[in-house]
Amino acid sequence: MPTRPFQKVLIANRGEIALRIHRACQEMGIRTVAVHSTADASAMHVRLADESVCIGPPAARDSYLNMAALLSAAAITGAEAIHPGYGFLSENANFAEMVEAHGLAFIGPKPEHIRMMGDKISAKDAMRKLGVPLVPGSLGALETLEEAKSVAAEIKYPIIIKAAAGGGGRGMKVAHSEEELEEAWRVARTEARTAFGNDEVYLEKYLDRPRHIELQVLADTHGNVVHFGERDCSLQRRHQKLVEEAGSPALSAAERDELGANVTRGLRELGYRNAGTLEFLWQDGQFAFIEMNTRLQVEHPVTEMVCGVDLVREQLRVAAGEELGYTQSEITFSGHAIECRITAEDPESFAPSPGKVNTYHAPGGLGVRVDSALYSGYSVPPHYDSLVAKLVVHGATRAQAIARMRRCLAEMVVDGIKTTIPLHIRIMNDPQFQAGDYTIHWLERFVARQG
Amino acid sequence: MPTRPFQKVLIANRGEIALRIHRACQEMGIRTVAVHSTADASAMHVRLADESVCIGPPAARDSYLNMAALLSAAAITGAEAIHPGYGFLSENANFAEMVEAHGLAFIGPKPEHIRMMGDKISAKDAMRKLGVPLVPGSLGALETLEEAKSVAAEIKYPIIIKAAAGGGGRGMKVAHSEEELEEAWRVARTEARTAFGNDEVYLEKYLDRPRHIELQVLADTHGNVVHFGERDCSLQRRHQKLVEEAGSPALSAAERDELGANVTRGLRELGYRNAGTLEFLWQDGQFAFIEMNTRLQVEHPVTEMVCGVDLVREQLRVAAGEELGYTQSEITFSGHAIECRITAEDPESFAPSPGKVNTYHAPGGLGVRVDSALYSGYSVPPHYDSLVAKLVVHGATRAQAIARMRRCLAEMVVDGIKTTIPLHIRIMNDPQFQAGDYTIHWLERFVARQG
Amino acid sequence: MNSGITFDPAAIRELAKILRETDLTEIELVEKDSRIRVARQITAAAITHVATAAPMAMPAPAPAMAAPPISAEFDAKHPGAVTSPMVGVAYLSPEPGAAPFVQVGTQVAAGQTLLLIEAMKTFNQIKAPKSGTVTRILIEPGTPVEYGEPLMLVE
Amino acid sequence: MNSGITFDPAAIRELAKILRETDLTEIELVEKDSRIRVARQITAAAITHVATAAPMAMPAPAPAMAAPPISAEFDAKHPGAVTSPMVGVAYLSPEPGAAPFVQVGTQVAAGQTLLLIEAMKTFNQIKAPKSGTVTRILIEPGTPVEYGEPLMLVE
Repeated sequence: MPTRPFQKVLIANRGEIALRIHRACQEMGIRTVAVHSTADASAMHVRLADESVCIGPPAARDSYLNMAALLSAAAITGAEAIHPGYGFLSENANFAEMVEAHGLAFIGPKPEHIRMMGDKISAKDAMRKLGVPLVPGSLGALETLEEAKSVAAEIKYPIIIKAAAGGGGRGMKVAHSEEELEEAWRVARTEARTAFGNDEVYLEKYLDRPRHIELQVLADTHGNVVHFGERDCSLQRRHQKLVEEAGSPALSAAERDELGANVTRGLRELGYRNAGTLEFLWQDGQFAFIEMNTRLQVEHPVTEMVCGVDLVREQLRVAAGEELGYTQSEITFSGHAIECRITAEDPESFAPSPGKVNTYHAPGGLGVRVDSALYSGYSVPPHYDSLVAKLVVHGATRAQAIARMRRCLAEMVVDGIKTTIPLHIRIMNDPQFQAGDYTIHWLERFVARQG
Repeated sequence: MPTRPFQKVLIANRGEIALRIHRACQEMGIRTVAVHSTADASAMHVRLADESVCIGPPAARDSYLNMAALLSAAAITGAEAIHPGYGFLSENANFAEMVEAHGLAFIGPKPEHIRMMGDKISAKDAMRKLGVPLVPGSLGALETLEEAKSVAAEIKYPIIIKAAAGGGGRGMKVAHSEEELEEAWRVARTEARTAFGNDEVYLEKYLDRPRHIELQVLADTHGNVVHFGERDCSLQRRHQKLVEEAGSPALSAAERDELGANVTRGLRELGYRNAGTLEFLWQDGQFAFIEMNTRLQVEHPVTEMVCGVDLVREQLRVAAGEELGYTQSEITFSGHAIECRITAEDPESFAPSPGKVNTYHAPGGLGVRVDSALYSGYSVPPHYDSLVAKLVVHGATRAQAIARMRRCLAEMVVDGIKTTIPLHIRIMNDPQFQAGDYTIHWLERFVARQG
Repeated sequence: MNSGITFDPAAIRELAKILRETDLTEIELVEKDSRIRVARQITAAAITHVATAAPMAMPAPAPAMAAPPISAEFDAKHPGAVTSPMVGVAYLSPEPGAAPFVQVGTQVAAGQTLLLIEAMKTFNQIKAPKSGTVTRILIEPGTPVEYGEPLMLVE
Repeated sequence: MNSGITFDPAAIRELAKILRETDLTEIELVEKDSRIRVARQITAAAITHVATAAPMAMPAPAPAMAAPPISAEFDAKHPGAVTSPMVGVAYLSPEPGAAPFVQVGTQVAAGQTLLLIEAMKTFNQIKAPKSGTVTRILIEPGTPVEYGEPLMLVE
């Protein structure tokens, strides 16, 4: 592991995140190598990078997912490190291993941790051992109704009884109180026996209206681990996040601090390295670990806005062997930040809308950040993800951030293609959103209601 | 004075500051009235405002300086308050009086304070009485050389001896040490006697390499006065500021706090209202008051970036009668901010370059703010100030802010007209600038050296 | 020819003409050992589109005052337009209830008062810039007008 | 003439004239072993300026790798271009010091090895896509090449 800053970094990605990484490198005096498919020859990050290499045809499997091409590009340009961004090869443990086998730094976690977290079962096992909260419930099958009552009383209602051999919703019964438990217990066991020939059941907390809350962490190679608080990413459609906030309108500082202490202790024990995000479902004050993303996330800017940190800069420093240089107590949270993901899609049908952007005009002014690789005259290629801009605002309060986002959405111009700007305007104008009163189901219903 | 927020505000200005005020209003739920000359019919703030009124032909004296037109526009649109921005009528006490006489709120200081600070002599007298530091020296004429020596020893060398009846440089002699004082004293008196028939002289601290440092203040109508620290605006060409920083690379926090306490105490005594800026020359740890600007300044964003405050929002709140709601101790300073004023001028000859902007592309990403009324296809009219964009960056340190500014200047596109972007790039790349080693004379020499 | 290539200028011109007529960008002809290729960059179609895209894509100008004036449809550059020299409120008669200064069809002499505009409590007489007939009155009495707004047509 | 190429200035002038008159941007004539190609970038009309302003005003693309390849002047769409199917380092001979696979003027059969590209410690044979004559070698041995970069012309 080098102990001096990198001189040259290869950016193994495209679009706004490639530009984001380029900007961080340039501000640190690090030269950049952009790689691109033939479809991205005129992309913003290619235009701005110090060097560029065409690595393949438009199809991602032959270009951005082509490990040999990426490593060859690093070799012929003399890059010392590779930043994978998000998506593509960012959570590919084999790629991380190959990068390190070629004597280059992989700007991300160790391959074994990428692999561990890439498997949901091993990730949950690891988190359970490290003391990170999972969905509360009985650890194994329950023998008696009395046992079920006791566990349910401990984790609080509503609970759900599930067949140990189950799947597809059969053998699953919800109980909202102890009065309902006995019936649920009997019906679930009967269904389980009928369906699976096995009446073993277990019991879990039932999350009927959870929020998606995630925690941003960062670890150096000297045993220092910190967290930068939570993001609320409950506004999702088909598991795609649309709007993210830091902090969550639902979480208290005490809850965040407790979770953070728990998680950072666990990751220190694990020997985790670089940036990562632990995703949780949250309801009624309880967190349930879902998965860990061992990379930078799309929505990292909201965290940067409230914490005043440059997470990509920190990734680069940590990957070069530097110490964090600060402790958890020095990380403070100021105001509120919101990100709207603007995609090249029809705002009602969500049909993709690639093509030429005649005019691109970003909103400006106080508390506004735009991460976008668009420019006037650029053609959004049809081959990749539809994300074209991240509009991020910061305000002293959540209400001020929403007001700022509304005025920014009104100022922004992406002419020539359809975008989700109109949908974001509707979301920002919605009283429930404004009240912070939403769960992971809210957006699907909101979109259906509007359509 | 109303005690509820304004419903509708008329923006008596144009360009980026009109847009800045519009944005603050919109984020507060205040409707905006844009006024414009015929030359500005397609200006950004006119396009974005809730209502617009054409108030006259291109010449500013018939439009933006036309008090009757502005007041008529306020009357017919039902605006409750007028924000004057900077320049134009912003420091016109008569206009402020007329606005208030028409039952509207003037978003700025009381007319008597505008008038007081508009006259440099009365401003200095007021500041002396309030205990704000002026150029140190003998308050009146000196009788003897011994008296001169005593004053010089107190205020420290170098000093300058000036004829009481003087002007035009005659009767002025500099002494860098007590050894030089006697000769300077004699020569100055002789020159004064010869030139003015009066050998009375006085003595002042000689500032041969001062910095321009100014202090941002804000006062409500309930006796609360705070300051938001200093800006270093030493980089000037022909008294036009080009680059501003917050904080100053030369000032310590203790110096800032001491000056701030002094100034806020004085303004509280004066009963000052709304935003204002006290400009000082600073050298060797001493401040000398030059003048006070009784309005928002062009460079206010650097203060907003380090203090996390929205000064225009605060102006609007204070003008509506609200209390500040915070005290000096709650105002903290985080990181460093730099603003580059980008003007439509040839970067070498400074010849104006109005005309059509074919493509405008603002830089984006973390820690970047652009205040500009430009858009692709907009024509910069030849009738007004050449300022077309304020590029403002924030970084954890001054070095990081400079690095960020460099990458932003490289990303920015204003195609079709000449701008000072290339000059700003040269400034940011200069080792002396990077070391913070400059005075108010530095930029003139830098420009001459480059040309 | 010393390069061994001979060509028929008329044929090339004919190919160019076909290229224009058909919107093709390239034609290549190969015959035995010979090949002719003509190409043209199409810029015309894109030009109009991009050239106007910028201004059109920006937000439309804010409505002029609370209610868009009924004269919005008329261009201030109409040769007979009498435009407002100031911001204010327009009145068509010298006092409430009195007869209007002019009506559609009134013959007016240059300098004759057409209407009043109140600004800053002062009533300003707006006079006919030339002799002619009032063909259209574009404002309602008591409504606000902005600078340069067409008030009447005198033709 | 130093390169042994002779040409008819009058013919070229005539082609240029045709180019101007016809709005064409390119004319290519091939006859036996000879080829003439004339091209013109359209810059004249003011409209073109606006139309192309957007892309032109943006920063130019970053240089491809450390040293711009000498083939930059050649279009990968040249009908005879053999382009690189991968990122790597190009070699013209099977091992250091050995004779090159081909030289300018070599007649090659489709499928014949033209050069090697080393990527990931593997030497990949790049073969002639069609039979013909190697008319130009566009890369220097030992230099990096990117995907799609023209390596040789086989015509």
